[in-house]
Amino acid sequence: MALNLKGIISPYNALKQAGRKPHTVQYPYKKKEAADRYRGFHFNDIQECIGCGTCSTICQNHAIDMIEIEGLEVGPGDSGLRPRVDNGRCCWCALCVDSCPTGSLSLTKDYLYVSEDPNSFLLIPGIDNPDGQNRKSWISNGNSLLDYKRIPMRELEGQERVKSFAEVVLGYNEEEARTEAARCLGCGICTENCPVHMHIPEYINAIARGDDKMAVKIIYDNNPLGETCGKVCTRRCEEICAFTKRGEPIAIRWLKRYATETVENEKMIEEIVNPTILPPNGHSVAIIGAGPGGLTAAYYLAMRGFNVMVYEAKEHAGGMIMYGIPKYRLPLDSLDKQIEYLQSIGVEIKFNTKVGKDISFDEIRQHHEAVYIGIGFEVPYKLGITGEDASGSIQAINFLREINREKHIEIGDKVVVIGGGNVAIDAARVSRRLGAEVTILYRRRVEDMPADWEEIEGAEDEGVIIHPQAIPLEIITDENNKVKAIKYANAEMIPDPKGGRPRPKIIEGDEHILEVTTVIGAIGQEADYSFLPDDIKEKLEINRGRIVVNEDRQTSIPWLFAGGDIANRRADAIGAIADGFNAVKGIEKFILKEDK
Amino acid sequence: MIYDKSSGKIVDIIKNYARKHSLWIVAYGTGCGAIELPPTMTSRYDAERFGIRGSATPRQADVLLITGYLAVKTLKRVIRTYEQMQDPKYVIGFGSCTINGGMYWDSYNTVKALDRYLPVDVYINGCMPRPEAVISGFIELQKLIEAGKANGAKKYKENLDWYRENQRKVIKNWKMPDYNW
Amino acid sequence: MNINWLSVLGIITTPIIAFIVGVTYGGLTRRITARIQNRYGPPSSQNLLDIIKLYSKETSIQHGVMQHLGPVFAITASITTLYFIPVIKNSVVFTNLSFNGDLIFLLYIMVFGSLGMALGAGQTGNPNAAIGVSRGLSQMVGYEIPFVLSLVAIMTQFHTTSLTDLLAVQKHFADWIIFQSPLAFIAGILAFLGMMGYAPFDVVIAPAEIASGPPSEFGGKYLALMMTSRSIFTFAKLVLFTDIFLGGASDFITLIIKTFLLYMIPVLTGIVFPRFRTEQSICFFWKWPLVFGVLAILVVVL
Amino acid sequence: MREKETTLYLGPQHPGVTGNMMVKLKVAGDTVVKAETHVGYLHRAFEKLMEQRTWMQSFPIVCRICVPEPDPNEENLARAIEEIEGREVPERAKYIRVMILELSRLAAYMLWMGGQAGTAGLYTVPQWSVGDRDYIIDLFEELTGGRIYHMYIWAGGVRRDLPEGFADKVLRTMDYLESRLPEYDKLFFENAIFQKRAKGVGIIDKDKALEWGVVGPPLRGCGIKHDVRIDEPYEVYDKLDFVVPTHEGGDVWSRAMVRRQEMEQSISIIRQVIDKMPAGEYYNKVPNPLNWYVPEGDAYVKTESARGEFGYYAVSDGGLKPRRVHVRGPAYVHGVSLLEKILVGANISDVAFIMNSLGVCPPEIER
Amino acid sequence: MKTQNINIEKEIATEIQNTFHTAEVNIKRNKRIEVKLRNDLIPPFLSYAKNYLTFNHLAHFSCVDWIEQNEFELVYIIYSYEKGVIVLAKTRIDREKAEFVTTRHLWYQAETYERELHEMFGINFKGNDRLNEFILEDWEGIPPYRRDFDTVKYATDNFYTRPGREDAKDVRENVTKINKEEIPEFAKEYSVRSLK
Repeated sequence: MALNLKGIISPYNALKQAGRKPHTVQYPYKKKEAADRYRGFHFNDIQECIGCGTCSTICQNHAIDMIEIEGLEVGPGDSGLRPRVDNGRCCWCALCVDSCPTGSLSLTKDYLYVSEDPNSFLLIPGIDNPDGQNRKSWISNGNSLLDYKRIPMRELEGQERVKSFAEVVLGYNEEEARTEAARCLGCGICTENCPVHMHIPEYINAIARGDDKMAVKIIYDNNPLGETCGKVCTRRCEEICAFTKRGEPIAIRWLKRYATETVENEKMIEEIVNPTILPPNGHSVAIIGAGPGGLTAAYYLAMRGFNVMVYEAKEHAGGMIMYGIPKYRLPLDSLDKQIEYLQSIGVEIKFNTKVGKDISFDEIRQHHEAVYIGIGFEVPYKLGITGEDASGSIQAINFLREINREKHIEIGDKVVVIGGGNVAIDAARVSRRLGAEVTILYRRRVEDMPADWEEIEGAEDEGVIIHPQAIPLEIITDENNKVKAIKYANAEMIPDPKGGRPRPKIIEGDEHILEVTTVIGAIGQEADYSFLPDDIKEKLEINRGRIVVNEDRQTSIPWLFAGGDIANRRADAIGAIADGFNAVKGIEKFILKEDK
Repeated sequence: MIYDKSSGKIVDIIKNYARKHSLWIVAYGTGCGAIELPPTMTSRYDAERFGIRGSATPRQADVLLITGYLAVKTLKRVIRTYEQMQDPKYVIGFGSCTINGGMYWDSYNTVKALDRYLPVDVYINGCMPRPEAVISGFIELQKLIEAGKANGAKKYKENLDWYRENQRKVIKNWKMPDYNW
Repeated sequence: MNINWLSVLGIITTPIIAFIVGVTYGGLTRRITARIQNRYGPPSSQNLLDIIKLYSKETSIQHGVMQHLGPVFAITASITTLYFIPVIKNSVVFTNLSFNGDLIFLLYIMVFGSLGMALGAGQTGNPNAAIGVSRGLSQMVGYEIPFVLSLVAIMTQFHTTSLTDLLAVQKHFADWIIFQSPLAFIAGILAFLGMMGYAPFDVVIAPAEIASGPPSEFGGKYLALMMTSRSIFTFAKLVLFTDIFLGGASDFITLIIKTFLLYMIPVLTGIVFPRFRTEQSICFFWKWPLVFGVLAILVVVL
Repeated sequence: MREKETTLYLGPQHPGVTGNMMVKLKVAGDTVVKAETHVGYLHRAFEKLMEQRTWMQSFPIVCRICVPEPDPNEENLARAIEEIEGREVPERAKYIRVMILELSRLAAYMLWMGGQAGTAGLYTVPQWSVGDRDYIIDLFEELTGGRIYHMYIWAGGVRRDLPEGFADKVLRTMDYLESRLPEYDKLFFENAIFQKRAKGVGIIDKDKALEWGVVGPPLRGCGIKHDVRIDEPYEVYDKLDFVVPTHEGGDVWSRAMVRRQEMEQSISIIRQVIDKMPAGEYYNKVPNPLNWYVPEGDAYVKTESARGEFGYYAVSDGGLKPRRVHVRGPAYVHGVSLLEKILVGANISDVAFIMNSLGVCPPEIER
Repeated sequence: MKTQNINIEKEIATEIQNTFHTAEVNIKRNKRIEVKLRNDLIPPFLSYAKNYLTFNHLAHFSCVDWIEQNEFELVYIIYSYEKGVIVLAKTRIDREKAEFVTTRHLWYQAETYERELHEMFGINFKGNDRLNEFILEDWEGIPPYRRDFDTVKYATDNFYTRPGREDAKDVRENVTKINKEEIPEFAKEYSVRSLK
């Protein structure tokens, strides 16, 4: 094959390139900046990071370790750990960044690290490279792998709700629950805020895997009233969910609700939970008050072989969750199911037995080796304004109790509820269901209301008018001593010079009168310790109306344990359950140690 | 044989200067890092500016670039290649996998820590390291050479037994001539 | 015996000058190549640094006596070749050992180095080296024939076998043999391409095929020796061709200019062409250069 | 006289082989009598590792299967998952995917050109083409954050939207590359010696090509017009206007010409894609990667890579992790059975040359 | 998926069904047909598909380890350039006595696939005389791609990993420790993050 001449001449064209300026990047004399998205070394905003460890989990190279950092201030919702990257493992795929729930982790434009020491490739992002803050390149804004939006809960329409006491929240269906559960990262940070430290990541993971029964079993491990909590828990866990920094937390409560609701009756609960009940150990414990705390204590004591007797003053178990929570939040059959299950494994409840009246405290003490008091706060605070005793001025707690007993209470068509807690909102929403127009008067701002946000929103949806910064001055009565109107003054918020929360101050002269038929007071309750014998009362350490207890919920009297509202400040069911649960450990320790 | 700069002999200074500016890489793409070598060696980053160039056979080379993970099967050849190289010789660990296994940390067929098997003078971080990083690695190596600190080969000779033990542990069938050159 | 001290000086300095020029040319080549390849390339002193480094390396390869002798043969051949080429025209110092009939001698001595290398490389036992050697020898056969033909044409034309005489012939610019015998020049320069070993005739060391060919097993000082030899030999060949075709040089500046320009021919060709396979390159040499060589002789004879 | 046979080991440490592999040659004189491919030097057990990782975690590792062109791997895994799950991909993402696939094809061809010329001894071409390829790499860096490993295409779409002004940059780069092509032609493709080297070397039998499993440019170099992009159009290839070049001959030269013409086609496709790219979403979010259960099923997907049909066979057992992902790289056939066949009778000088023309990429063979 | 024209697929499926009565033919989507066969029918089927149905391109040959059923599933993926359809021919073989026949006579490159499956799964292909070492070198023990081979364990046992990372903590465990939470045994499986 002969060579063609063109093919010999034309290559020499290349020599022309000698005149061109070389396009060489003259590194290191001239540097080329990495691209705006370059995936270089990690940077972690130490303050933003909550140590959830998702980066460490998602890393397929096992390159990220969670380690303790000296001198790190750890707030709530923070595991106290921070990621450390082994650059001898990392592949800079940035999966960790894209799955960081808080967005604290990012990659930077820096990529240069050369060393003769192979052990020097461990990097604590953010601490070893604080200047990375300004070199961030790969961030997960809006491109995250995670879903920051929770599956919305289906509810009855506001107008529909006020027509009856039907349950407002409809619950997740299976698909919604699986999807919502799948959002969970399983870090377990939330358990820190749960008083009873329920195994939240475990049961959510079980739901995500489609194993609802296992989820129920895990829930019942330290909470016998899971379904109640699934409906009405104050869910402090969700406040510190890893997702809260940038989005909506996992619907932990609704998932618990979903899992427990899949169980139809107490037989099935027993089947699923399949508790190991120890043989009777011959010890006996009394529990005063069948509230959530008392029932919890009773359940776990019974499982541990104790002979448990619960004394309940009313005709139904459940305490506040029975009488204080309206039925549109917690239907009766749901509660019955749970209580029947407790009874079925050996919890004995003596109804209509008020200690101090039907049976003396001393008698209880004689029959039992330890006593757990969980009587709750039953006595409402008085408003302390004139006209409070008039007919038509009632207390929310009593009002709710009577309504839950399905008794009829005449409240007329214009109701004012005073207070901003959950009880106040419950009273207001119940009143709406009875057909009244409802106004809530609250001393402070809406954002200061201790009630749950969802509750406040729910109330507003149902047409409850919330009037914040309004301080009631006087209840005006008519000649029959019946409530006619309420006089209140608007208030302004005065910042606290000590740095506490602002205080309301009445604006002089800004007074209004609102015509009402009923005034419902809901500014708090306290306990009634009158049933306790004097000698015990003397020995018992009581601080601001609450019994002082130690970690095991043991009072200053060793055989006496206490929990619930009378011992903690949380004023919710899960707090009481935690007290009951912990008291079991205390009681066990106390009695069995005595044994030895 | 390492010539300490502090010896002050003019010969040593010249030798180290020449060594520093003439680094021949044995052309052995042991892993995926080999893909960043063409850009490094060609017109865009032009490593030849530093006297870095490829060399076809280990006999002529100064630098063994371990471009990433080493499969056990390759390790055997790499050891052979390394031992054929003439003193002074240097090893550069290129990429994360040479440091602690990288993304193949759980693979049954790659060794994780290169310095157990070969004396590494410089590690370059990255997966994979950019050409700039590769050049930085060489600059670091040059600094070490000038300071007379790049003494991996000496370390290898002195601790040959230890290296052999590690090598034999992963290479099941050791059919290689012993290190005698 | 009457020792010509100036000649001794020449004998001592010529290889050194040759080495320095050769090495610098090598460095410059790399820079020029780099510019054509859109980059900056190494400093011109790079080849020198490479050689110094190679000399400073430990050499502990044992493959037998011939392996040691190979590079030594090569450098001996290079220097010897150089000695028989008058570097500067009419200069007492740099005329060296040129004698009557040295062209014939050169033809042989130039091959000597390659043969030495071949023996050395052959002993290393590396198949790549063996293949490289066989390729080198085959290709040598290829380009030697047109080279010889070209020389024969010139020798016939000017009735001399002495380089000095040839130089004497080319007194003026127009007397250069390139103009007097262009066909011989073409045959010669094509052979020269092959002799220099740049692409397309670099099949001997073809890295992608046989690692680096004959020197595969040579490292450190051996390679340094070979590179030194190569530098000197390059210079020798350049001077030889300058002397034969371009009228030689009467001072160093002319020498540098002429040799450099001549050197650029294989270098630039090497930049833009891939390599021939062995049989293709032999085929090439036995085609056009051969034709030109024969034509040159015919022109002279007729 | 029968020449003495010697054994020649080409690799694994050898500048001529493409990557870390070895070809054991039995040579008589200059002619190969028997060739045997030895691989495994790069075996990292990707398929085993994927079984240890979740579906999402598999993405960073599949792109390591083939370094010169990692995107078909990501594309394949993404499409396999999408097929098993029935997940829809937004239209914009499809266009972006095609763009990045073509860019990577172009980058791979640039690298191939360097390799092909390098094995032929023309070292100026790799200096140019690898340098020019770097401009494409720069684009990748800007788009995906990584130069070599992009981790960009994943199930449900792509990872990030195009950065601002990116389309213009791509077009400018394409203009530049197009302006360079004639220079490559003059230096390389029109080069008489290259043509002399390439023509009639490494011939694949046209009649046997299909049966032997030859794919991609080598197949089209036999004059057989098959390309996954037209046989089974994926993403938006059916909406784009391009031709699939073929060349008769089946030798190194025709394979080179096919690739050379495909480079032009790729540039044209990239321009069309940028022109037609719709606005909108680029990612159809998958569930939380820690809890991403892919339903039971299997899928075989294929993509036309620069070297030919790149297939993935993925099986899910309904769990978090793949049951099995089996990779079929074009080099699997080209590098072992085909190479062993067509090397017989070749000159040793041409071994690396032929290997390069087939696009043998060992990490694809052993993974 | 959009509604697709699957006429040609139906034709092929019917033809296969008519020839191989015991085959389980199933059109997965357009251009994909799944054929499940008894393992002794695979060679005749492949030969039939190649010679009569123009499926002359062996795109892939794979194996899936269904360890729970103690079976290997062999998947031949064959393609017809003419029809543009892929057939996935599947069969199951016993995992303990993993043996099958070679298809090298049909497709030359099947040899390579068989070599790999032999090495990685330990399947013996009768009739293939080149089942030698392919990817691995001096491998001892069970073939590595079998699911009962634990690569993490192998890697930890055989290879040295750099120390210095022992202070790593598990977030869940750390939180549990702070809270004094006791996770019951049965729940632990769910708390270990499934990826670690």
